[in-house]
Amino acid sequence: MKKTIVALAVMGLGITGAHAQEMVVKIGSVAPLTGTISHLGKDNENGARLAVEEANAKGIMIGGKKVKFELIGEDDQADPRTGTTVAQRLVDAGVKGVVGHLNSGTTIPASRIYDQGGIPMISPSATNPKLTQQGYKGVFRTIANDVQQGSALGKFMVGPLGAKKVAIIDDRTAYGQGLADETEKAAKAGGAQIVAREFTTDKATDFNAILTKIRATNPDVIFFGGMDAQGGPMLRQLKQLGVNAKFVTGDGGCSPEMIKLAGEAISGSAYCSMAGLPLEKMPGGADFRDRFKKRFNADVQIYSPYAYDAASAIIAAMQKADSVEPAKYLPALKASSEPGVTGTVAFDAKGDIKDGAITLYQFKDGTWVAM
Amino acid sequence: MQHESSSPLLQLKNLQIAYGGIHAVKGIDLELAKGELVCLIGANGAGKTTTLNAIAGVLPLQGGDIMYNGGTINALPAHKRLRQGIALVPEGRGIFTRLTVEENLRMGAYTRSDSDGIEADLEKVYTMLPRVKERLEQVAGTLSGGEQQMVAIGRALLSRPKLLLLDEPSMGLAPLVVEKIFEVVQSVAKEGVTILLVEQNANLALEFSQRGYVMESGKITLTGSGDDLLADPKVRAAYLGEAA
Amino acid sequence: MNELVSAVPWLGKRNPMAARWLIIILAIAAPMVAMLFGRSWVRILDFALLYMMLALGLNLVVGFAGLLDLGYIAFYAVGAYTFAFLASPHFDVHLPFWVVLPLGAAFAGMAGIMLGFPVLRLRGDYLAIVTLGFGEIIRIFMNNLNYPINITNGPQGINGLDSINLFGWDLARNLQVTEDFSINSLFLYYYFFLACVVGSIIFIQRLQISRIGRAWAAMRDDELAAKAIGINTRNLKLLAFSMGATFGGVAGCLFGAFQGFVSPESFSLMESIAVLTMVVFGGMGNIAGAIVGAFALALLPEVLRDVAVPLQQTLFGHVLLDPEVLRMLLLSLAMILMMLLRPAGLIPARARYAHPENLHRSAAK
Amino acid sequence: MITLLEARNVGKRFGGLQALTDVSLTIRKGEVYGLIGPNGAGKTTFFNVLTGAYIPDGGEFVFNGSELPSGKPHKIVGRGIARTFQNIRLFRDLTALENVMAGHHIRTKAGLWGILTQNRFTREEERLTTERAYEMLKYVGIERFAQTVSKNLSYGDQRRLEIARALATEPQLLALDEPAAGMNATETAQLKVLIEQIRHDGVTVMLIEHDVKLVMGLCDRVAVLDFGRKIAEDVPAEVQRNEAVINAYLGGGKHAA
Amino acid sequence: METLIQQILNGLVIGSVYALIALGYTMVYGILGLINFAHGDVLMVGALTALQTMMFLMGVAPGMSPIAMLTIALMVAIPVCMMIGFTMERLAYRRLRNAPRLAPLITAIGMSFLLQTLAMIIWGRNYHTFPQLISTTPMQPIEGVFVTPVQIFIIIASALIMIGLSLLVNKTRIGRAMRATAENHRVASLMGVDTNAVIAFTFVIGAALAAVAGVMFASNYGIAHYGMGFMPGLKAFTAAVLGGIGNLGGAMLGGIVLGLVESLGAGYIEHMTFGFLNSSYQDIFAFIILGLVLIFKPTGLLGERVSDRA
Repeated sequence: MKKTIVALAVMGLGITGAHAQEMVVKIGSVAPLTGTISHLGKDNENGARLAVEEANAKGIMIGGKKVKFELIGEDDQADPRTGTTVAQRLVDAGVKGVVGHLNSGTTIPASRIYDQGGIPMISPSATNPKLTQQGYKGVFRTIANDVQQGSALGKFMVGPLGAKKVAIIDDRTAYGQGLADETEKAAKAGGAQIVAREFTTDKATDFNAILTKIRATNPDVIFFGGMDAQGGPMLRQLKQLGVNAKFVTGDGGCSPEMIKLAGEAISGSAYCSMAGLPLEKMPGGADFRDRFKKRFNADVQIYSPYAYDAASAIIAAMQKADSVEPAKYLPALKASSEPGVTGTVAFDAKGDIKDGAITLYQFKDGTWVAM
Repeated sequence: MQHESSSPLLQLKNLQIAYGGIHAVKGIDLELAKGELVCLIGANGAGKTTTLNAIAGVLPLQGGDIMYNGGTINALPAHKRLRQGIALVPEGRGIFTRLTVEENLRMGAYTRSDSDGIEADLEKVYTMLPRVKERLEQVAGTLSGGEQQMVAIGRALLSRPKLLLLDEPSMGLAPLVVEKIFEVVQSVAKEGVTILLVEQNANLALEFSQRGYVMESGKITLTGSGDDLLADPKVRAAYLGEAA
Repeated sequence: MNELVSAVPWLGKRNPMAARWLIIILAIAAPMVAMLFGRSWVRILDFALLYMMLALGLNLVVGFAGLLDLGYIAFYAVGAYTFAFLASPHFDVHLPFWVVLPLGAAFAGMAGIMLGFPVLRLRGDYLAIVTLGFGEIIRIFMNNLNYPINITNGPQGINGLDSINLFGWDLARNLQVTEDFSINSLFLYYYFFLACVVGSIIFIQRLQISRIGRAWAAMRDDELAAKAIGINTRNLKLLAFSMGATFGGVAGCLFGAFQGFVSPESFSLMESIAVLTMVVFGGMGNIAGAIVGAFALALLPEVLRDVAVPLQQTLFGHVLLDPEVLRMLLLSLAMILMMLLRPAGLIPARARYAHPENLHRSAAK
Repeated sequence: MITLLEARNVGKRFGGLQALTDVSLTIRKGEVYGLIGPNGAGKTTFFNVLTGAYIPDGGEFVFNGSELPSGKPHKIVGRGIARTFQNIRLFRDLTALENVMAGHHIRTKAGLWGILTQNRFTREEERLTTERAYEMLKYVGIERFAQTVSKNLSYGDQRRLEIARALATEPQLLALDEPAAGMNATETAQLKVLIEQIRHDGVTVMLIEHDVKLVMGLCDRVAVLDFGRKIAEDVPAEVQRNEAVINAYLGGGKHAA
Repeated sequence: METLIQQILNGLVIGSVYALIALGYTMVYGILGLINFAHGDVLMVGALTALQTMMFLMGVAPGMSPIAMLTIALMVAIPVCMMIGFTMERLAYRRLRNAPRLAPLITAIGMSFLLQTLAMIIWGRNYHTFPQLISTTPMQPIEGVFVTPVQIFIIIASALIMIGLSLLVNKTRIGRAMRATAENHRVASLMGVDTNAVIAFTFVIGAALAAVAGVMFASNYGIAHYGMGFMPGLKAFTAAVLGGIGNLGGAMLGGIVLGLVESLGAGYIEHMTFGFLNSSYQDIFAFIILGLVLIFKPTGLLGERVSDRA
């Protein structure tokens, strides 16, 4: 009986035979692998996986031992409760660091578990400012938060786009609403008038009613805080309603998927933002895209470079501290200042990325082009 | 009990039916020759309706046999029995209240595909039931009880039945209307349709029928010609108990 | 308890006493066994206990009173949000747990009556669909009541909820027994939740074997006949709704305190249906069914996570169906097949509505 | 004789069908009162109106000297009128004993708090309820099936159980809707004994029955309904001789109209 | 003014889709008294099957005309959905016809999730772009009011289908049999109607309508997804109840009314409630209407008597 339990436990924890001369270090990756944004979740996991595999290929030595990093992927279903459960699983599994989660809504409750377990976590995509305001020592993110991104977006709309009248839509998710609120603030501060504030959901497909209402206010720019699955159809409906306002969205819509779903309706007056520098402007950016494509036979969606940078930052901190123990390498992580795919990865006192650069993209020739 | 006609059209042998825990029919034998008009009378709850429903195939048997046209039809589903010529006008008429009168009638011809024949039969029913013809487009639920009964009978006729089972056509109807309906029944019988009539209104049923069976508590207790039964005081007792 | 005892396979009928002890020992030892597999399993057990409370409450509405409620999770939400309002930095109110818990229960109970009143006349599937709508309406309000006045903090949810504090004893902290032996907080929560579940079972069983339980059963079996023996079906339906809701509210409070964070995402239609499946799967109308159903279906996805992936990898070389898909597949098949093949559920125990010992006494006379 | 129930000009209409027209009748304390009539005459409708399942369009019921509330079944049971159904309606998943105990519901008082705490009052009341229910099963002769789930009882026993359940509401008037339907001769005879016993024990009985023999042998007085109207009300012997009644039952024949 | 007209038009389009789905609900409910929860998901299967077919056609015959392609896609999607409808009825619902009422309802919920999960396995979780074979380039019949050909197509097609369906139900032999069975199974079988076959037929027709609705829905929005059917399904059920369940005209009316209420509600609720409520409450209109109708006028707008079976 006992043997079976142990056997099951081994199976459950997914321990694979580790060689004696090698030290296996587990790194967790959590994102929704099921549900409506699973394509983004998988993208995140792939980003982290690429970093881990490349580190393994390099043959890193820590504390005199050769280290084999192992990525443990978990699915949080974008559900807060499941998020805490899988967080606990990762802590149990003895991961030394975590890349995740994707959504702010799951990351915030999960961060408490990692904090209790003493394990550092870096979210590549959770942008809610509250995440890093909880006072946990080991919580970081490699992406600009909503305040940073929203203010950049707001400034961009009133500045380069010259918006006087702005309409704002959000999808009533923690992400969409948070970003929309910050963007609204910044746009207002920049002197634009918010002519409409409308709402939809992350499951909706018909936006005609709110778009018609917005059309009546005749905005120069429409901002959507939400994901590509809604943003694409929304663009189509805007076109069908004869709305010619510029369309701006955040990182959630800054994906190839968005372009695919919007079809012909996407035009040169569609813009999106992403934290960090654009891939092609990075020395290793285009290279990353190729490596990613080669390894996973998939296009980079949105956050995989951030996940890659997050995983790399953990590994780099371990190297610097010459220890895989969280308590030992955490100071190194806090102090890290490494060039990453998305820019220099360095954190401020709270754990937010320092000088989180925001790059704005415009749709051109079938793809997002950095401006 | 013996009749001149060669083989009976319908024969019930030791028929037993139980449903909802009630042993409603406890082994009855009954015979109908082609072209006969026979009534089955008895007080409420005696098992008459149950018997008719079993013949039509909407209630399963507990035991015994139903022989029709020389073969056993115990296992045949209701819609197939209709195709063989057994039509039931159910108790409470079973009119489709949301369909028009004409649609109700046409439902009777559901199994038929000879549209000329159907039209001809429709005309025949119209002549037989002139009141119905005036209301073809009306939703049947708006008809009076008597009219509904007429429609129910007309509907059954449209299946061109060989055996027509009538369940209490007089129920809840005023005497004048009842008389009209019985005239219709008689004219149907004259066309050669074999009829088994279940009635509570014993006197009336017996007056019209050639023979009758009296049912009491799931059993047949008396049988005989219509006139004999009319005169038999036991019939009255079956209804109202032994007169003090 | 008796139902649960007789549900124990093999032992239940032959030696009820042994079965009873087996259940008690299992209930106490469960987190320790779970610990062998990792702390996350203890956490899963904690959630399983919360689901048991939900299933018990829903069973009271669906199984006892025969009212199909597809919006049950709304009461869970009311409980959780009550806790969030009254014990978190959100309004900067920090009432003690013992004050918030009854309030959460009471608000949920009131919400139950609010739902109950308008739907009294509806039955069967109409009732189901209106309650489903009610659940969605509550969720949508939770999601949007941050404007014009911020009440629920909208989709961001409310963070930093106080933990459960039993008269100065904080369950969120490990209990330091001696210098080097401490009991993990997850265990503390487990035993506290276990106590709540046991309390609920006792309460519900007492309700079941009472004039009220009998009246519910009567109403469920034949509403017209129930009226004909003088049962005030309107009041009893309202009572069923509000009692069921109360359990949901208590579970919600515990959930909020345990999780420390509430947001509308946790109260989706899918959750309502998951709880309903637990009740159906275990066996509608009996306590053991609700317990076993909740336990089985709360653990199922986690077990799948561990078993399905390696199993598929060894069998097919790669993962064909990921655990979440498998879970959905099994849940939906469970609902369909259970209804077709075993409508009485996994534990088709007949619920008791009378004390047999009273009968022996009167029969002896 | 004291009047127990008086129906005054009760009328009920369903859409186009006038089910009851100005029905007035009087039931005296302690008698067995029969209500007969052909199918569709309105007997069951009368029961439903009396027991609050339907609200009458006109008229009223006076019970024990005061008017009955209409359309409030539980209040009417509370006032002391209990009924059974033409097609038995038991609580099928409950045992015989539990069925009868449920019938006692309206005479018990335990509240939520009492049930939760299982205080002395509640436990005592529960014990009494069990005891009374068992007595009631004994009374109708099916105590050996106390623990049998009611849907598994035989037909005759189900009928008896339904009567026991109705009696558990402690009625002054027991309204039986075709209690003998589907019973064989022996069962019917036993039923007759039971109804006589019930009357003997002080409960007034109102009876709808198709088995006319049973009605004639059992009832003190009989009312006959036809087309929703009362056409006769008298002692059985007189009713049997009544021309209108004979016509209603046997039909007027071809020339009666 | 053009905003109001535009909102009415938006409402008409979405309402027509609701109406089409509602017809399926109402037919099945009328005949069986069953809320076929999975009906919305049959719509989803229809859309995704059509998508699959179009993808295939684009691969093998790239030059094919859009209309031909759409027609073939429909010709594939309709039978697939019919098969699903038939199978559901045959394997699950038929066996539960005499079960307590909760059983078929729970089964139907299970069916809905089963279909979604199977679709998730077959087609993945991502949103798919649905080829918009009918033009979506907007036209301006009135200055400031935009309408696309596909929207006009949807309105006209649902009207035509509605007419066709009422002809089927009101003028044909099988239609009569359906109505007769809906009213009384037993008597219908006495007329020689094989009621089982008629019920199966009703399911199959409902499923075919769902397939058409799915293709229209996907064509209009240009996307398809395994979860796309559930919400419209629920709303369409509301529409059916609103119009009076069991009544075809009612379903159509209910669908349009619901579409209008949603569209106008989202457009004007902010003004009506002085800014207290806003378009984030768009999704609750359907449920509130449903609750109000069931409570105050359970027969619906054009309602017939609601079945009393408990």
